[in-house]
Amino acid sequence: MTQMNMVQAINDALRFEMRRDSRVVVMGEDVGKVGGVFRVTQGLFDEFGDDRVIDTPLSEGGIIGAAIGMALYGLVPVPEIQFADFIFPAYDQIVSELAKYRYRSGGEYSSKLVIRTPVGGGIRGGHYHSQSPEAQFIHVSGLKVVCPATPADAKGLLLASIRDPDPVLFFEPKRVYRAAKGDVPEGDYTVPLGKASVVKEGSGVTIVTWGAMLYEALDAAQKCASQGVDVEVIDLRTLWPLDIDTIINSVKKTGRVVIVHEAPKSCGLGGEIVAMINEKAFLHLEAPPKRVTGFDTPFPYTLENEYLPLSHRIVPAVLETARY
Amino acid sequence: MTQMNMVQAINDALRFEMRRDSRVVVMGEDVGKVGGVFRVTQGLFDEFGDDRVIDTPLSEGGIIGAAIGMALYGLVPVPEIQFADFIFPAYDQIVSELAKYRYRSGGEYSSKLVIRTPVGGGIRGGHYHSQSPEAQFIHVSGLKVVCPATPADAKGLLLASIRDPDPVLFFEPKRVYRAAKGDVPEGDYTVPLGKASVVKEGSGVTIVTWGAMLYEALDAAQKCASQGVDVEVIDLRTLWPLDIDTIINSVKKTGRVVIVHEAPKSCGLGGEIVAMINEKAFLHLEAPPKRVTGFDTPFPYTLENEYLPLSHRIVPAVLETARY
Amino acid sequence: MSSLPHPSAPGAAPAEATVQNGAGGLDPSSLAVGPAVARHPGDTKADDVVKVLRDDGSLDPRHDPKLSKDEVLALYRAMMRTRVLDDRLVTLQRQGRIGFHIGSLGEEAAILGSAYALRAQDWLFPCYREFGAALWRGMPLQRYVDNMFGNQNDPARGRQMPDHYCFKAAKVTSVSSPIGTQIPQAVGFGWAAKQKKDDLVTIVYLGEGATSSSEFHNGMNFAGVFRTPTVFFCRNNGWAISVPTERQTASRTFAEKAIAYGMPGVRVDGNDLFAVVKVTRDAVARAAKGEGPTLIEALTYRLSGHSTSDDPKAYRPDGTLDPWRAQDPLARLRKHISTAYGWTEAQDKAIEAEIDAELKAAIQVSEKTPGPSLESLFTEVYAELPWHLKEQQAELLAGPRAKGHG
Amino acid sequence: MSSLPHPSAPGAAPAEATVQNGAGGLDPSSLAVGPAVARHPGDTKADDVVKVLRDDGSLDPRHDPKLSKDEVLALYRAMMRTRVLDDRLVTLQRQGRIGFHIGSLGEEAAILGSAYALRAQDWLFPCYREFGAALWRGMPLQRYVDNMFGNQNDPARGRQMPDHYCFKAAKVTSVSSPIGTQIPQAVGFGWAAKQKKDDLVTIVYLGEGATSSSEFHNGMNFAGVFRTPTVFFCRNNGWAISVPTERQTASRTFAEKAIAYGMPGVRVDGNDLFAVVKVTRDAVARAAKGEGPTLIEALTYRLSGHSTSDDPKAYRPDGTLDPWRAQDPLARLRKHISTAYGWTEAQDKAIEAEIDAELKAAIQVSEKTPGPSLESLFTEVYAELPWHLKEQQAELLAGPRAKGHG
Ligand SMILES: Cc1ncc(C[n+]2csc(CCOP(=O)(O)OP(=O)(O)O)c2C)c(N)n1
Ligand SMILES: Cc1ncc(C[n+]2csc(CCOP(=O)(O)OP(=O)(O)O)c2C)c(N)n1
Ligand SMILES: [Mg+2]
Ligand SMILES: [Mg+2]
Repeated sequence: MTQMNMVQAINDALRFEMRRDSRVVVMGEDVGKVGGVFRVTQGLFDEFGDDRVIDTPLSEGGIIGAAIGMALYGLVPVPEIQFADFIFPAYDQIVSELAKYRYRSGGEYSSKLVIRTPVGGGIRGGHYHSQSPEAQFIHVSGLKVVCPATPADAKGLLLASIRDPDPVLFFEPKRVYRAAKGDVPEGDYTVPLGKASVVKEGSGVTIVTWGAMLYEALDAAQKCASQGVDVEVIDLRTLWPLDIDTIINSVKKTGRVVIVHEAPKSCGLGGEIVAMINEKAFLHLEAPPKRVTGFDTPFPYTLENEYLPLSHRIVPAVLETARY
Repeated sequence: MTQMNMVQAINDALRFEMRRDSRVVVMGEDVGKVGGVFRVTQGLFDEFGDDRVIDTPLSEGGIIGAAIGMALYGLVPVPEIQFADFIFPAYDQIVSELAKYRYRSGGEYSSKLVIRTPVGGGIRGGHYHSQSPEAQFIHVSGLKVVCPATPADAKGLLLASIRDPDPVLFFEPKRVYRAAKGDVPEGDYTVPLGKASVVKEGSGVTIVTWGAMLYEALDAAQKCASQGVDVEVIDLRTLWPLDIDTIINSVKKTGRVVIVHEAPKSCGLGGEIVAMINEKAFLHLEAPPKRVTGFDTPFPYTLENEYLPLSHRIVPAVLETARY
Repeated sequence: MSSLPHPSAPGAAPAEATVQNGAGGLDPSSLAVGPAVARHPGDTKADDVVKVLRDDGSLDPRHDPKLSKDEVLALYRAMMRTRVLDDRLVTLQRQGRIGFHIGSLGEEAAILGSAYALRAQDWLFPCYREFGAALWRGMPLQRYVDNMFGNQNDPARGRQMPDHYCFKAAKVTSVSSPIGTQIPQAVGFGWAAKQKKDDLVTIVYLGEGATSSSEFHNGMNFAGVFRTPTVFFCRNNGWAISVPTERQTASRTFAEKAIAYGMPGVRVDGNDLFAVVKVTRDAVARAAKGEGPTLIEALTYRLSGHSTSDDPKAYRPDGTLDPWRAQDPLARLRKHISTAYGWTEAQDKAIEAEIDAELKAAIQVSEKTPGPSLESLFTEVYAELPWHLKEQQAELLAGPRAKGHG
Repeated sequence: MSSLPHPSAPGAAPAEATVQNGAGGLDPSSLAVGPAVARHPGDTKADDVVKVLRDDGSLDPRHDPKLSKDEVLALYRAMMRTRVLDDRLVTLQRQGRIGFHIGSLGEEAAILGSAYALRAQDWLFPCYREFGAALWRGMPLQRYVDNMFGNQNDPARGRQMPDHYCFKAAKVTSVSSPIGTQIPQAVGFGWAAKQKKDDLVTIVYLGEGATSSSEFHNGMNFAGVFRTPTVFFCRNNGWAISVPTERQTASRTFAEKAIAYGMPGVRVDGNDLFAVVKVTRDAVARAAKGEGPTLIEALTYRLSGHSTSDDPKAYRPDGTLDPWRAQDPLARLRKHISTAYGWTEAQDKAIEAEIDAELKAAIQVSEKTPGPSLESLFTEVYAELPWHLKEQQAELLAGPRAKGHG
């Protein structure tokens, strides 16, 4: 175990896997010499060289398109998109090609990538350095979507993602890149995809969240405890396919649920979770499932902390749900 | 009133508005001389010429990017994307630029387009000529999304969309392009955006749907009637911002709801509607809201009619909901 | 400067403008630009277009790839096979027995010549008109016809439209409808091979319409920067559905676009099997030697509609095709082999009969084969079925069938 | 052929390969390709690079745009203003008083010279380093500084990051972070004007990194096909964050990319105010005359880090900047005006003091101005607030405030 922040943990995972598996290749804008604008790939260029840590031209479509081809050849590319907000020039390659290659060829081919990209608010990035586009990928069949909240999970989930046979969108919550610190197992360490983590047990209200908002949920849980509400906090970790059992078991226990995410509310993953809970635990619901999310506006600069579903907005939602 | 199919009604709307408003410009692949691969723009090239009915190079990004610029100048472009499946190369321009231009300039600028595109299954188009990507646009704040089911609505909603100050995605259900026939008012005729239509009143179960699936819902409603279940059928018409009042009023009456859409289930608009109903009519629900949708797979070729949420899949869902 | 028939050839053309004018002579406001390349068979006579097969059926020795008689006749047969299949598949579609076909009428020399120039280890990234190339590389006809019918034997389990095949054993990747997406993929594949010091070249097919797509730019640019072993084979067949080449680009030729990516661009008479073999072979050799990518523009013509869904009469008067019909790649090759090898019409008929027989047999099997299983709707979305697809699969299996489902 | 300093100039270069080789000489396998253009001030000495301002401060008469003394001094002042503001804004960011700045250190001649060449009716589509151009065209400094602070007076209501301004009154559109998106927009705008027979030209700014984006290809291609009145002004400043030009393209120059779109491409010494004015003015005139678009490559250098978030030492040893520092566009212009107009250091100091004063005043106002209202988080997503945003707005207003909210 070593104390690491999330940047270090991801770097450690990449380095470990690149040493273990010569098929793994890192590519993207500024990932080479400078080690990425968040320094997540720092040192990899020096260790693995230009063939495996590749600075590319400024084109996300080119990065993902070429990476799909590399994957068809048999490499395991781990492209970085500098900010999740800049993934959209590659959207066609991801949704039309990457997500469908195995299916449309009847399994004769598959194209396995892990697309790493920093996600979410918290760095005063305004419209284009803050978004959380997970729902736009979950709705597209064929992709897996992961978003760790802790350094250990970041390492474990990234190694699992790289070894998973399916393409993975790996969203890294940049708000806690350096703020989230914790013990990270050394060497080989995986956290299975598709398994949520019950970070705090409780009996009154379930909070379902992920990524940077986990810390806000935990803070809110503490504040609610002092008001007599015992909150259970679930960190999804894998956003798709999600761990429905953990959610449903919790809801069956608490009958009350609040879902917290940064992305805009409408057609976000929160709505889907509400619908699933309706389908699987309708009679257990004692209050309407509530969503505390980003608003249905572009992500703002100055009012960032009013936009984000931070603790101060989670607490009243939990209390209201508890007292419904 | 004239009897028209949907292709004719849309053509009529475009022709009417182009005569009325010289700012309106049609552009896209094959929209000119040949009148579009579905012949929706037929005759417009001859009447309005190459400056207003423009065959473009094969690039959806270029079409929408250029159209945004035209709109900033003051034209009202109505670009066609040949199939909704091919909108993704333009996704970045739509979500990063079109959707945010007014907001990010504090209203100093706005970019108003109506993007017309055929949507949905029913023509044996396989993966790439059948998709229904509305959720991928609804989740993005700043866009309006429309999908008519009848020729009259197609005309009325298209004219309203062109005159609306906001950018609109106008999805045309190609399955009923020629099959849907009906009386269409001549001359100027608008149907307001944001208003659903209660196509059939009923007291037992509410079906919420839109586009080509309206006809399947109506067929299912009839079949359910013979089993003693009185179904109300709501055609959303505008998918975003949607007419929540009409939905909630109906659910308050019936307490039971089935949502039908072609797009994959997960993170689709159906889930959002379920979540909204939970928020606004929780105590009125007498059964869990149900979704009958496309599956979470790419759209298949041969098994198209097993994939689509046709009447035969809607009926059991309605009956089950009624009897819950 | 080339002798391309530009109606109003400009004074200074862009290539000269940027590359050749010294600062002394440069005045941007005087830099007129030529019109886009016209689409006419006469274009293939331009000096910069590689041509081998002369009008009289003889071969120009300068670029002759020196194919043996066996090779020529095998390729002739493959082109015939492509054409006959094309014709019969259109008929099948008209009869409502298959849903769609997109063919290669008039483009057979471009497709077979280029596929022939590959080595066994090379990989082929098709656009959608290259079924002839896939069959040439060994895709079984039965497999292809199963795809046309979308039945349960279709390796893609009837999930894609007709003509969306793949065949890994012959190193043919999966056809996909969205224009251009295969281009950077082919680049990435070759790039990976280069990194692994694996001696292979990828060829990627695209129409001239696809040069307008974002993915053309992305693929070409990455190929140039990383000097990948890629051959970009652009079938300039004059049309992107109803849109003529002048609407795709203002560059004088499509080959010229290579300059923007620091790679050579070559124009070839795409209806001349020998010339196509020659330039493709050279490009493959260049790539294999580590000298990087090449863009080939094959000047050819789409003699049919875009697909069975298209009626070209709406935008292309039939008469305009006559000059191109006179350039029919099969007729031109037939002239050569009848002179060179005494090929007869009777031999043609025999081939046609053979192909009809194999096709008939394949159709008989395909048409009788049931559609894909309901289960298969859900498999291979992921390597393993996740819980939500298991649920949806069970729901479908337990529920009623759609009308017309067997 | 140009005398560009290519270390290993190839035998046949791509331009010749496609345009000039006759069929007789064409052998694709011999078409070697040159390396990408090196980034070195020496490049600006190449024959095909337009240059006016000589090392000794005198002007080469061949391309002299013949600016009056008033014009030159006004432009000098504007360049100084840009530089001083840049410097002070970086300091403000270091002090934590603003969140971010992205400047134009070293690129002032390219930015001011090109903006100056526009006519009043022309429209400017900025990338993000062009605040100097926007100010030149009349954007009030207060407005710009309000944007830097994201306060309630910011016309964009603090919604965007610093340096994401717009100013319709001066025909400056809205800065947006995603690279390249403004390019086809500028094309569409000019195209619309052309359709409406409105005499205006659009200029669009982009970095050389942006030439790799899909939107560059889309914009250039549409501009070529529809001969739109567009000037593509590419600031080749050597870097895209940490990625050098060799990694953006294998083409020998960025200007050369124009060939792929049938438009002229021009290279200019981007640190030479006079040359930049000259080539931009010519390109604007061409466009205005209906002769279509032009791509300008301005060779310049990013003397600062990419932005305040970047530390260039990690990829660019400071010493490598020295040759470029010697080409500092302000120093070069100062040399000219001190010779030609007896400009003195004291005058420099006076300007600097003036700018400091105006900036200080603007900051004082901006910093005191409260942040945007909570209500404004929801307005202008749509022209009118739809029900769901009304609900969300009410919810936010009724709820507790975030920590640190005033
Ligand atoms: C992204 C995308 N846009 C539009 C289409 C519809 N479409 C299919 S083929 C085609 C024309 C292609 O022309 P070209 O590239 O010249 O190839 P050709 O058909 O002539 O071989 C178009 C527009 C598509 N398949 N994909
Ligand atoms: C689509 C997209 N991808 C990545 C980025 C991150 N990014 C911001 S600026 C930049 C480099 C731009 O380089 P260049 O075009 O040369 O402009 P310069 O900064 O040198 O003026 C990058 C990669 C972005 N803003 N948008
Ligand atoms: Mg074509
Ligand atoms: Mg740059």
